[in-house]
Amino acid sequence: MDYELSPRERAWRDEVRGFIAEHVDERLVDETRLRGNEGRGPEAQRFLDALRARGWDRIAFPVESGGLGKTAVEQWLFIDQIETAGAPMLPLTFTSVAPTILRIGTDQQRQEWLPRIQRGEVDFALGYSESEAGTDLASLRTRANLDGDHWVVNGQKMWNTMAHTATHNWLAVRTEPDAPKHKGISMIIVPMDAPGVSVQPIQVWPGLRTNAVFFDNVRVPRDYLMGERGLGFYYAAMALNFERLSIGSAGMARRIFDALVRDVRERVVDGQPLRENPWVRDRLARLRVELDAARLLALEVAIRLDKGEVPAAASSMAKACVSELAQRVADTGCEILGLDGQLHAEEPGAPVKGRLQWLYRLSPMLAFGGGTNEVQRDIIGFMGYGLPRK
Amino acid sequence: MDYELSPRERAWRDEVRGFIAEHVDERLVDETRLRGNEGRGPEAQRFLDALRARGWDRIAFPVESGGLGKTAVEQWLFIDQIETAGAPMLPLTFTSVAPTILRIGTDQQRQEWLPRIQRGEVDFALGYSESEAGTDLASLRTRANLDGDHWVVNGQKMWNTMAHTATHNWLAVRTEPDAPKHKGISMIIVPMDAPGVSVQPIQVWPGLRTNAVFFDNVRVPRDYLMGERGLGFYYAAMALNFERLSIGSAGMARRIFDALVRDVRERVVDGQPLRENPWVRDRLARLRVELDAARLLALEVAIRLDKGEVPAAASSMAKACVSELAQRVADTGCEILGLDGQLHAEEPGAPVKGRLQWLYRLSPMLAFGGGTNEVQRDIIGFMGYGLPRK
Amino acid sequence: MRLEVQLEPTSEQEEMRRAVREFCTREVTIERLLEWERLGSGVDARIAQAVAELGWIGLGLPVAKGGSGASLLDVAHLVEECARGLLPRPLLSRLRGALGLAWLAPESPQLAAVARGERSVTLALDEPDARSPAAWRTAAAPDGRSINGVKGYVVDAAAADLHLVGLGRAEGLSNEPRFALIDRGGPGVSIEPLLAFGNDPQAHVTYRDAPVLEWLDGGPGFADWQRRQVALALAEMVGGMAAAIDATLAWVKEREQFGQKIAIFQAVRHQVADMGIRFTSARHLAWQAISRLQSGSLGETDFESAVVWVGQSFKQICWTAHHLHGGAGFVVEHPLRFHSERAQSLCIRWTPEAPMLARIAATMLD
Amino acid sequence: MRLEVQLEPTSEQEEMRRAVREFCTREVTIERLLEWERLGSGVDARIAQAVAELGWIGLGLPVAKGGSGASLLDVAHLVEECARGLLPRPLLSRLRGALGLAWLAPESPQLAAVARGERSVTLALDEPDARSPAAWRTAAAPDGRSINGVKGYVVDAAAADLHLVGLGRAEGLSNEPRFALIDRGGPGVSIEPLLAFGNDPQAHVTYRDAPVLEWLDGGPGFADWQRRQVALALAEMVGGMAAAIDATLAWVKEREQFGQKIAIFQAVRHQVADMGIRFTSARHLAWQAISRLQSGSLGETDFESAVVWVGQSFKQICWTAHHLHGGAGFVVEHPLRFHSERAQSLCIRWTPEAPMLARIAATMLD
Repeated sequence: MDYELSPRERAWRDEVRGFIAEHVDERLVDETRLRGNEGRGPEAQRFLDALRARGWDRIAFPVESGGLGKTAVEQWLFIDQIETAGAPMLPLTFTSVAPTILRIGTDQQRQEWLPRIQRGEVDFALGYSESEAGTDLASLRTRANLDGDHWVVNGQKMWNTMAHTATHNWLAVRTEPDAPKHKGISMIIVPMDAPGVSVQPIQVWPGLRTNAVFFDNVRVPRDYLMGERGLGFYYAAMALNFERLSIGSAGMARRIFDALVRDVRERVVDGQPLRENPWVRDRLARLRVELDAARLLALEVAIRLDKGEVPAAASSMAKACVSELAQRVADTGCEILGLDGQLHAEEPGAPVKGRLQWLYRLSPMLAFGGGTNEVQRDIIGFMGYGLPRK
Repeated sequence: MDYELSPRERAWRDEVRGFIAEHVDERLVDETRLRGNEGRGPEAQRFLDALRARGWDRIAFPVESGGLGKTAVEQWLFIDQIETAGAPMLPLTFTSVAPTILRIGTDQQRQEWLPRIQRGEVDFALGYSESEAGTDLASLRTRANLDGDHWVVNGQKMWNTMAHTATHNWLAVRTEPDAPKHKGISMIIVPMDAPGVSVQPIQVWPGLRTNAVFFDNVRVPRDYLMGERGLGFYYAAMALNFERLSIGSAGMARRIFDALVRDVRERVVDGQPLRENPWVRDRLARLRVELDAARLLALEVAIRLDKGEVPAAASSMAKACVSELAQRVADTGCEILGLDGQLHAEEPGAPVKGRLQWLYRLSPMLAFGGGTNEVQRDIIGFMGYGLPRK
Repeated sequence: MRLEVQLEPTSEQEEMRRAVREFCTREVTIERLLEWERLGSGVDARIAQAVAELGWIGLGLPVAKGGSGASLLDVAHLVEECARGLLPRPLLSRLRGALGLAWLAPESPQLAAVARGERSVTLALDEPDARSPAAWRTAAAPDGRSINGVKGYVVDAAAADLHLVGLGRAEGLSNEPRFALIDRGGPGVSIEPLLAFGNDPQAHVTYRDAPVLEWLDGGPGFADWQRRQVALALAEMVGGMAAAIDATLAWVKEREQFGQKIAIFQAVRHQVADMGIRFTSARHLAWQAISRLQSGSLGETDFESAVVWVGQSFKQICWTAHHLHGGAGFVVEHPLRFHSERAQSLCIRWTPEAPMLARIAATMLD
Repeated sequence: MRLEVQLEPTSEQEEMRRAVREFCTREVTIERLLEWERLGSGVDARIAQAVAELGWIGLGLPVAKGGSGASLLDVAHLVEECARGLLPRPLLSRLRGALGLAWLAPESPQLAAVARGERSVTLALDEPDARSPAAWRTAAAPDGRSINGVKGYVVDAAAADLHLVGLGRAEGLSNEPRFALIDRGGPGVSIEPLLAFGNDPQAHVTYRDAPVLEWLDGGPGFADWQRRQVALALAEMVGGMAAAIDATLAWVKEREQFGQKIAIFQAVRHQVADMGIRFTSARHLAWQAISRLQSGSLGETDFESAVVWVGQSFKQICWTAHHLHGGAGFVVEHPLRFHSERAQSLCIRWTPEAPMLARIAATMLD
């Protein structure tokens, strides 16, 4: 693999591959694709149970906390293999929330939440964005006021994906209204079945569901506020750091591209094999070059994480690059498949299982979501190259 | 031609074509190419004389001022034909300075300067830029102070192209040091042979010469200041308006592209006709599409001028589009010609007369010169789409 | 005429445009678009009726048949504005079908009913695995009165009364494609609806000894017929681009992030500028191609360049529009995604770049 | 090893890099570059001597011949840094020539003198109208001791003592190219210098019964030999990109327009970011290809993707660098334009994208 893996890394990759060969089949891949954000189906639950049986849900945990102590490169190998196989990713509950609780929670909080997460009793949605606070997280308005031993939460979250299937919400709320914008935010856990929580579905273009979630005088115990008051903005950044490995991964684009290539190999149009068409050959070759390039940006993120860096510029590069590349894959792919490429996943015989037109609809979100690519490029300039802010 | 020319326009275009067929030959084209900024050679002088004999030096002048009263579309047709033929463009003296003097000069100034321009006795360099005032013209520092009946000019101009062959400099200078930046500038004429003017050559990458010009207590008569004091910034904008037709013209890029296509038709590499190479076919076809598109942006500028608009957004679109397209033509063209494409114009047998590698070197200037493309895009946003400035 | 054809429509054209804008603003609401999407038919009977009564479907049909005898240019103005207002795609398909029939057979006895809006036509051209007319396999049956074959991705197939079916050359009296007009409700026509992207109802249609109402020759004008069909798509695409840009301008002037309108950010402004450059040049190429197609004065690559540039630009502009809208433009209730679906769907069907680039290369190099 | 090969060179490699940086800062001044350009030879004897004495030309030559026996990776580190510091191109050509000889014939009796810097080698591969080895026509004379043919665009032809000339297969004992080593100063060699772009002296060379010092077989390893030559170009290009970015960063942090550093403008910042994305990904692909080439573990498209991406990125980065520098970077005295010339010149010779894209397509589709 890339830049020659170490023997330990190679063994790990082979172990992951073996696991995938054993546990990922077409039924799982189809279920994953067709379910979208509608929660785990039986196949995904089986897969997750198998992962858990190996302790791989704690892949990002240090050994002393019962984890596998995998390096970032090893985690990236894991993500890359899962994405390439089209299996469901590990939920953010395991990869983002749990490692954050591990680091910021009190002993009591860790004892309360981590075992429940591990047993699969708790599943989080991540509630950061609001309609007026998208990329500009620090402007959020949902607030929590202390009332005796309880926090009372009021406000509204947008793009609260999985809120309708999760048991709990990992919520960024304003607890210190008088502090400067960045310093007034805390992270709090809100059970989705708490009185006053209501979920309103939002359907988005690629056929996925997300949610607006309303909090109307929702009371949660005082120690559901995680870590310290007013540090929520930094905790969210920490959680983001755990996500960096997957944000910039080209795995999904590559999987769809590879499937497209396989389709083109067999496709005949107007009596001619499509693979002989010079335009098709050129466009696919160029995309392959870009995919090869993008992949290594993700690897750099992993390597920098292993060095103890916060690879802000590197992960911004990977994110901006991969999201825009996904759009080109979709765009060209649709044109290559022609009329057949319009077919939805549900239509039998849809080439590449309808993935190209789906990616065409999904790809804008990859670029504006998770911090718009404008913000990513600002970060590259500021953090990567030390450009002045004013 | 484009969107069906009117009979009058068609007749004019045919007249221009006839003139070109008669007066433009390979010697003139070669001289034009090889001279660069080194002033008119004998062929160019002959060509200019022929243009003058028809009164075409006053193509942009209204009929009542002895001009041809051509519409902007007709002027654009003229420019397009000249550029496509590879003949020398009309000097800015005729197309930018003279029309400006006509509009802003006093009767006396017009009587003094316009006939001399027409007789070819006066040839201007345009002195706007300074090292610290490039795109940001309003920051210029060269100053002129009134001393009795004379202005005393001190300072330095950069990128003062043609200063070493011109008889006079059309200079933007600060005359009102206490006025706001934009309002303190005037336009003044400085004879190049006035004591205190010195010219220092600057060689730039594409093998062209430009100049730094120094003014050390240069005295010029009081009425060499053209129009009103303090309005120079607006006069420069007016002069620019006269240049809009040529700034966004895709004629040169198209001429080089067409020559490249002719070369490719004949070229054989490794025993195979190059025109059969699918990569070459695809790249040339795409460039042709873009050239076709860019051409119409220039036509829009002309049409808007004829409607009496100041087509700032349209000409910014044409300029940004054409300059970046020229770079792609050069880049792809060099790669298509391969090793042969490296040959300089002076080398016999240089394909496309060495124009591709020259355009590769020239094209950055097209994008940063004449107002950087960033400024052009700002103008499109502000003036074309009414985006807020703050 | 020149550029004014585009920058300054005639007063009749402007009048027509205004009527379309008003109609679409009033009748084509987002709620209805969602409802029509749910229906699967993409349109309901009431709006279809209303559009037919306005005479839009018959605009380009011969006066003798009750149409308005309008030019391709007039129709393009209509289509651009309809697309801008997101008029349901089946209606644009019917307009396209009516013109397709009229261009082949201005004397067709069916046209009067089509002009009155009583009957509608759709085009059945592409076949599974065969996009080029030379590869079509649908053909006349041995009896010479019916046809056999399968057509793919036929838009509005289940609702259109008449199918204008392209036949393969193989069976051919002529070397140009021949067409058969088929009654959708007649025997031997079976329609298999498809779940497809693009917000227009599509189906595979099998014709099994389906009786032919009329035979029509493509004749030597067939290439021109094809170009005119593509020209309608160009007008649609220009309308869609204009709408995507309008929506984006309104949004970036309104939306705030980090304490200011996002239009203040230079990166946003420059993306708007790039949308503008592409839109302006694409619109010019489209209108140049349409007006020259009408006047029979197409230059070397006028048509092909327009097809490539318009087709790619529409997709690109939609993508930037989505990007600048962020989540707000991504919900199914936002009109933008209808334009984006049309961008890709129109491109796939009418403006794939590969064959045009090949033709441009051949023009220059062969 | 992995990415550290690039992010963290070994201490020897770092040492070497530091030495190169210091040397270039001291010796390769802009005044000298301009002077060497005027000379036409691209370099003078003093600097050539100095570089030879530092052992850089012989770095990758066998120890038995007096070289350092360094790996391709070590040499790539050297080359990257040399390119970054604008070391004259003829010297890089001599390094390339020395390695080209050593990779073909590690036992060649000429290598010792080459390692000592007493003799220099250049590659004579391309012919007018023939870039693929299969199309080369230069061939052994009937006497079997000399060659006949014309080679085009030979770099440093007039100064290099030895020409390593690629021969056509036509005459072939073998199916892989064969090479002849020719004494530049010997009979039958005539050199016609060319006015060419790229700041490296080039010439057409005619060999007329030119006596052969050594015959060398390309053998089955010839494809690998070619890839290694390209790998050296990749390292050069990465060095040039790094220099162009460094210069641009320094400039945008310094230059003021409209009352502020231009780095403050978001459009400038984003262009820097895009340069960074391309540079980072190109550098990774280059180093991945080089290290896997060395270890013999090249994956499916590792090499081809690196060639395409690096070649195109260098040109793109230079263009953006020029754009952001404006006039200041456009004068002949600015180092940037040397990098930009190398970008195009290297791309034309070593990394044209067309054949690589064709190979990638074949790998995926055939």
